[in-house]
Amino acid sequence: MEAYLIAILIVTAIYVLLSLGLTLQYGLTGLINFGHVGFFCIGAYAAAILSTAGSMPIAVGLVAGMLLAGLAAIPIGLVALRLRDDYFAIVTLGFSETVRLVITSEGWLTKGVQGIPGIPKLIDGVGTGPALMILALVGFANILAVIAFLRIVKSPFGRMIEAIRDNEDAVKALGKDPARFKIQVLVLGAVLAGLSGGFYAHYIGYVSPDQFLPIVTFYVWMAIIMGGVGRISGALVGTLLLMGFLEGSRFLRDLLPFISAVEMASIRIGAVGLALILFTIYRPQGLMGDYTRRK
Amino acid sequence: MTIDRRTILQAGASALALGLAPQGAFAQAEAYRIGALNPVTGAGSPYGSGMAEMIFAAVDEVNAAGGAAGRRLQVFADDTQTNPQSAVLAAKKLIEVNKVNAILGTWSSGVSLAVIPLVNDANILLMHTSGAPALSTPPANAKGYGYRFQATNDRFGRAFAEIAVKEGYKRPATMAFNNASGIGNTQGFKKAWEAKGNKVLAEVVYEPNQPSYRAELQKVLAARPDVIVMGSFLPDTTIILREAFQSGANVKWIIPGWAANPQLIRALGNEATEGVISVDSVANEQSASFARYDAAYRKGQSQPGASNVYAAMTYDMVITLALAIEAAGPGAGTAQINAKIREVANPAGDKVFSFAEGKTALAAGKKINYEGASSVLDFDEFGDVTPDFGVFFITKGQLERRYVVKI
Amino acid sequence: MAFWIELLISGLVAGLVIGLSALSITLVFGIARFPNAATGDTMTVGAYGALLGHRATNSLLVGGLTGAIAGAIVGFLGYWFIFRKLAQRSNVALLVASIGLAFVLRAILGVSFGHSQQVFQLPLVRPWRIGDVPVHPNDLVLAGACATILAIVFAILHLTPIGRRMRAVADDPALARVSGISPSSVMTVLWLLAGAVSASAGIVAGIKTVVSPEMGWDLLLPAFAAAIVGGIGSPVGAVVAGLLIGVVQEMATPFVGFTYKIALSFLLMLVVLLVRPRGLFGKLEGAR
Amino acid sequence: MKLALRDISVRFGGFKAVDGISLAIEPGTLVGIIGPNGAGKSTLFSMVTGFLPHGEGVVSLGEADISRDTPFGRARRGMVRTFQVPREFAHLTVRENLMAAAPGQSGENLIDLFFRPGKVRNEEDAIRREVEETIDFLKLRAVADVSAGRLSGGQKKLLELGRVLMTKPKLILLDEPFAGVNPVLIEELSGHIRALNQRGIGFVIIEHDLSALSRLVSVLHVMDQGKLLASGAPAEVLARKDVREAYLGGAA
Repeated sequence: MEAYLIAILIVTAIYVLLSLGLTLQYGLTGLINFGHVGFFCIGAYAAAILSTAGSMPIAVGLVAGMLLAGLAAIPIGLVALRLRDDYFAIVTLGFSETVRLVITSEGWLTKGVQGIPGIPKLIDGVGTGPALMILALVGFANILAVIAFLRIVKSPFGRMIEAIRDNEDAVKALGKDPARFKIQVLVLGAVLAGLSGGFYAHYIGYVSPDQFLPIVTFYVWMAIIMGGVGRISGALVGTLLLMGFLEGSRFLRDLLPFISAVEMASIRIGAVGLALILFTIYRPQGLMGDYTRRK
Repeated sequence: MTIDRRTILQAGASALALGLAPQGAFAQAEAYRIGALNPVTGAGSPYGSGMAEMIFAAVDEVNAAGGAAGRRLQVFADDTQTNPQSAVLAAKKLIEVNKVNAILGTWSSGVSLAVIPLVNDANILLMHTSGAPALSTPPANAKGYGYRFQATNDRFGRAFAEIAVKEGYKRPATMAFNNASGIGNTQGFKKAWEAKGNKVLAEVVYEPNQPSYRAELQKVLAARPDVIVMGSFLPDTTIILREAFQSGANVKWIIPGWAANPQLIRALGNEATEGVISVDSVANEQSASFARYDAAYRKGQSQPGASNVYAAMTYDMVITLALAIEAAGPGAGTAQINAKIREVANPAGDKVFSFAEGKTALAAGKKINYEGASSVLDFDEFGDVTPDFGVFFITKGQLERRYVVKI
Repeated sequence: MAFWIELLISGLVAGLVIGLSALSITLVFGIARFPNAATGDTMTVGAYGALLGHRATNSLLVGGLTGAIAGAIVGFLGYWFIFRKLAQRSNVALLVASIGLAFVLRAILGVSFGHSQQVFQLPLVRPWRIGDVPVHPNDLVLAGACATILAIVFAILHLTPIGRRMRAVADDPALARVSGISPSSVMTVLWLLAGAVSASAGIVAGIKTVVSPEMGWDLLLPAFAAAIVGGIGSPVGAVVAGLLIGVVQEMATPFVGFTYKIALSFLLMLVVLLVRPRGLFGKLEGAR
Repeated sequence: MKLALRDISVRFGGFKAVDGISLAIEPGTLVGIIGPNGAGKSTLFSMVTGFLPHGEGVVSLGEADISRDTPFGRARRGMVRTFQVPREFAHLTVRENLMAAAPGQSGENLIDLFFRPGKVRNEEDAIRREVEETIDFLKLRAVADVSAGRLSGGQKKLLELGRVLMTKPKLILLDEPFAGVNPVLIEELSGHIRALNQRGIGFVIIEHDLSALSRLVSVLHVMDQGKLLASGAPAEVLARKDVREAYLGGAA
C-alpha cells in the first residue's frame, strides 16, 4: 500500500512546483497566467528529448527544460506589459495551445503524436527503495523552491510585486518600472513549471501532446484558489486537495458501484467546476489564506 | 454498465480484497489476480466499459469451470481515463495495492507505452489492444510479457493496400486523424502501397474537433483520387463523409472498422455510405467462442458483440491467460505461465473454442489451439496477433462481408 | 481558380459559427466587462436542446428555438446564481467563475447524454453547381439563419428601449448607473440574449458537424480571437472578425498546413492586441 | 528644479480638454491650480506626470524635455504626484507601503537578493530608520502595522504623502489633497506641506477648498475650459470678476 502512496506523493510534489509558480505569478503579482501548462510541456519535452534522442544525463535535461521554459516566458512577459489582465489571460491560453500545436507538428524533433516512450527513470530500480529516493529528490526540489520563494516574498522584491498587484499606477508614480518585475516573475514561475515538467517526464516515462491540455492549467488554478491565493501554505494544501480529489475518485469507484465509471469522469470535471465557482464567490481567500487582511 | 448483481458483488469483493484473504472453495490455492485497466473515460470511452464487462464475464466463465490450475480468478477494475498519467497511477495501485498478476485491456498506444515499463518491473503480464509498433520491440517488450490482441496499425495499412489492389484502385489518397493510430494506419498503407511500386497521390493529416473539414477534403479531392484511405474515428469520419457527399464528390472509401460501423450508417443514411469499404480484423463470427462472447456482451451491454471488437479481445485475453495458467499447472509463476501462452493459442494442437473445452483437453494430455472470439489468436515472436482482415462493403445500409484478406 | 473560391466559401461558413459565438462573447465582454469562458459550453447546451427539439418534432425550426431557449435559460441562470454575486469583484474572479460554470455544464451534459456522438438526422442533399464551384443549399440556409439572428440582435440593441440602455451601460457603466438604469434589468436581457446567441452558434456547429459534450470548448479560442479582433463591445466587429478568421484559416491551409491553421486565430488576435487594441470597430477603451 | 509647460494641449476626439497652457513653476515654490469642474485641471496634471499619452506642447523639468518620458522616468527625476483617490497598496501595512516607496533598493534585484544578502539587509535597516522618521512626522505611529486598505480616508492621504516623501522628491504634485478631509486634518496637512516647503520641496496643488489653498500657496493659477484664465497672488486673483464668474458657472 505504501508504494502506491509514495507514487501519489511524488505526483503531488511535482504539481506543487506548478502551484508555487502560479502562486508567485498570480497570488503575489496579479498576473493571470492561463498558459501555465505550456511551460510545463516545454520542460517535459526538453527532458524527454535530451534524455532519449540526445542521450544526455537526466540533470542536463532538467536544467535545459528550466532554461527553455524561462526563455519562453520572456516574450509572454513583454506582451504582458501592454495588456489588461483578462486579455493577458486569453493570450496566455493561446500560448499554451500553440506550444501543444508545435509539439504535435514538429514530429522530426518531438515524434509528434506518437509521443516519446522509454524516458529513463530518475532513479532506476523497482520497489519502494528507489521510489522513496525519487520522492526525496522531488521533495528536495520542493524544499529549495519554498526556501527561495520565502526569500523572495519577505524581501523588497516580494514587497514590490505585491505592490504591483495592489496598484500598478501607484508603483509607477513612485518612480519604479513594473515591467522588469513582471517579466522576472513570469520567468521564475516558468522555470519552476519547467522543472516540474522535467520531473513529470522522467516519472511517467512517456510524454505525448495530449497530456498537456489546458485542463492541467485549470487544475492548478483550482488548487491555488482552494488552498489560498498568494500563500505557500495555500499552494501546498491546495495541491494536496487536488491530488486527493483526482486520485481519491479512483477508490470511490470501488466503494460506490452504482456510479458507473463513465459518469465518474463527468463528476470529476463537474466537481472541479463547482469548486472554482463556490470558492471564488464564498471563500475568495481560499482555505489557508486571508491575504485580503494581513492583520 | 447497468447496475446488476455482479457489479455490487464485485465491489464487495474488491473492498474485501483490500485487507482480507479471499475465502471460498479455492482457499487452498492463492487466487490469480487480474487488473482490468480499461479506457472507461476519455477518447476510448465508447469501448472501455464493454471491455471491462467482458473481462468479468470471462472470469465468471473460468471460475464456473473450476478455475485454472485450481486457482480462482479475481478481477480489480480501474480506469485509464485514456491518458498516460492516470494510467500509470492506476497501474501502480493495481500492482502495489491489489497485487495483480496481470493487467488486461489497455487501449490507446500512449497508455500502453506508459504502463509497460511498470509491468516489466513488476514481472507481470500486460495484454493490450494498442496499435503502436514500438510496443512489439524492446525496450517496451524486452521481457516478452506484452501481448497485443489488436492488429498493429501498419498491419491494417498492409491490409488496406491488398484491398486497394484487389479492387483495382490506381489513384489512392490518404486522410489521417492526427494521432498515433490514425497516422499508423495511413503510413502502413503508404509503405505497403509504394512497396508495390505505386504512388500515393495526396496525404492529409487533420486535427480533431474542427468547425469544418472542407479545406482538408478539398486538398485531397483536387488530386482526383479514385479511393481515399482513412485512418480515422467515428465522429470525424461522420463529418468528412457528409461534407464529401454534400460537395458532390463521388469517390470510394477504405475506412477502419471502428469508424465505419452501424452508427456511421445510422448517422449518414444509406445513400451517403453506399459502397464504403469497412475493414476490421475479422472476428471468428462463426466460431463457438464468438457466440459465447456475443451472448455475454448482449446480456451486459444490450448491444451486438460485433459493435465492440475490443471487448471480444479482452474476453479472449482472460480465456487465453486461464488456459496458459491451467497448462502451467499449480503454483506456476509469471514466467512459466508466459511460456505456455503461445502453446495454448498457436496452431499446433486441437482447436478448442472455450475454456472448459481446453481444460478437459489439457487434462487428457492433449496439445490445444484456442480459437478466440476476436481472432484465431496466433501470436508471432513479438507477442502480436496476426489476424486476418474481413472486408465489408456497405450496401443499402448493411455491412456485408465479401471476403477475407490474409497478410 | 475554383479551388480558391471553394476555400473562401468553406471559410465563410466556418466563420459564421465563430462569428456568432464571438457575438455572444462581445455582448458579455462589452456590458458585463469580462470574457465569458462558459460561452463554449452554452453553445453545446444549445446544440443538445435543438437535438431534443428536432427529434421530438422533426422540424429544424422548433429544434432551433428549443436550443436557443435552453441556451438563454442557462445564460440567465449563470448570471443569477454566479455572476450577479460577483458584480463588485474583479473581472478575474468573474473569468475564473465562468470557467467553473463551463466545467459544470460539460459535466451535466456528459452525465445526461453520455460521450458517444449524437447527430442531427437531416437528409443529405447533393450541392448545386455554379460554374464548377459546388454551393450547398445547407450552407445558404445556415448563412440565412445566422443573418436573421444577427438582425434580431441588432434590432434589440438599436430599436428597443432595453437595447439602448444596454448600449449605454456598455459605453459608460458609471454614467449609466448614475442616470437611473437599473443594472439588473439590463443584465437579465443581456444574459438571455448572449445565451440564445451562443446556443444558436452551437446549433449551427452541431448541424454541420456532430454534437458531443466537448464541442463547445474547442471553438472557444477562435471565438475569443474574433471578439477581440472585431473590437470588444462591437457586435458588427465580432461577426466580421469571425468571418475574417474563418476565411483566413481556410485560405491559409495550403501554405500553413492543417495543424497550424488553428494557431492562426491566436496569432491574429495577438497582433491586433499589440498594434490596435481597439480592434476593427472597438471603442477607445481598448485592451490596456 | 523649474517645471516649465509650453503650449500644452490635450485632445479627446474633437474636444480640447487642455488648450495651449503655458506656465512655469519656480523651484521650491507653493503653487495652486484652481478652476471649476471640467476645466481640465486633472487632465493637465495626468499629462504632465506621464499618465496620459502626450498631447501637444513641451514639458520640461530643469533643462530636460520630459514630454515623452515614462511616468516612472519623470518620478525618478524628482517630480512625483499623488492621486485624487488615494492608491494605497491595500494588502501591505503602512510601514510596508512606505518601505516600498524608497528608491534604489538592491533588494529589488534578485541577483543581489540571493548573492549579496548583507548589502540588502543594511539597506533595509537604513530605509527602516527613514520610514520610522516619516511615520512620526506624519503621526501614523498608531496604524504603522495595519494593512493600508483598512485606513480612514484622511490616513490614506497622509500615507500617500509619506510615500512620495520617501522618494526624496524636489517637486510634489498634489491632486485635491483636502477633498473629503475634516478641517483639523486639513490644518495638519497644510502644516506638513509648509514644513516640507521649508526643506526646499516645491508643491503644485489642485484643490477646490479655496480658503485653505489661498492660505497655503504664494501663486494661484485659474483654469477654465482648458485655458489659463488668470495667474497671480491668491487674494488678487480671487478678487477678479471673471474668475468669480467662471466659478459661479456664469460663463460655462
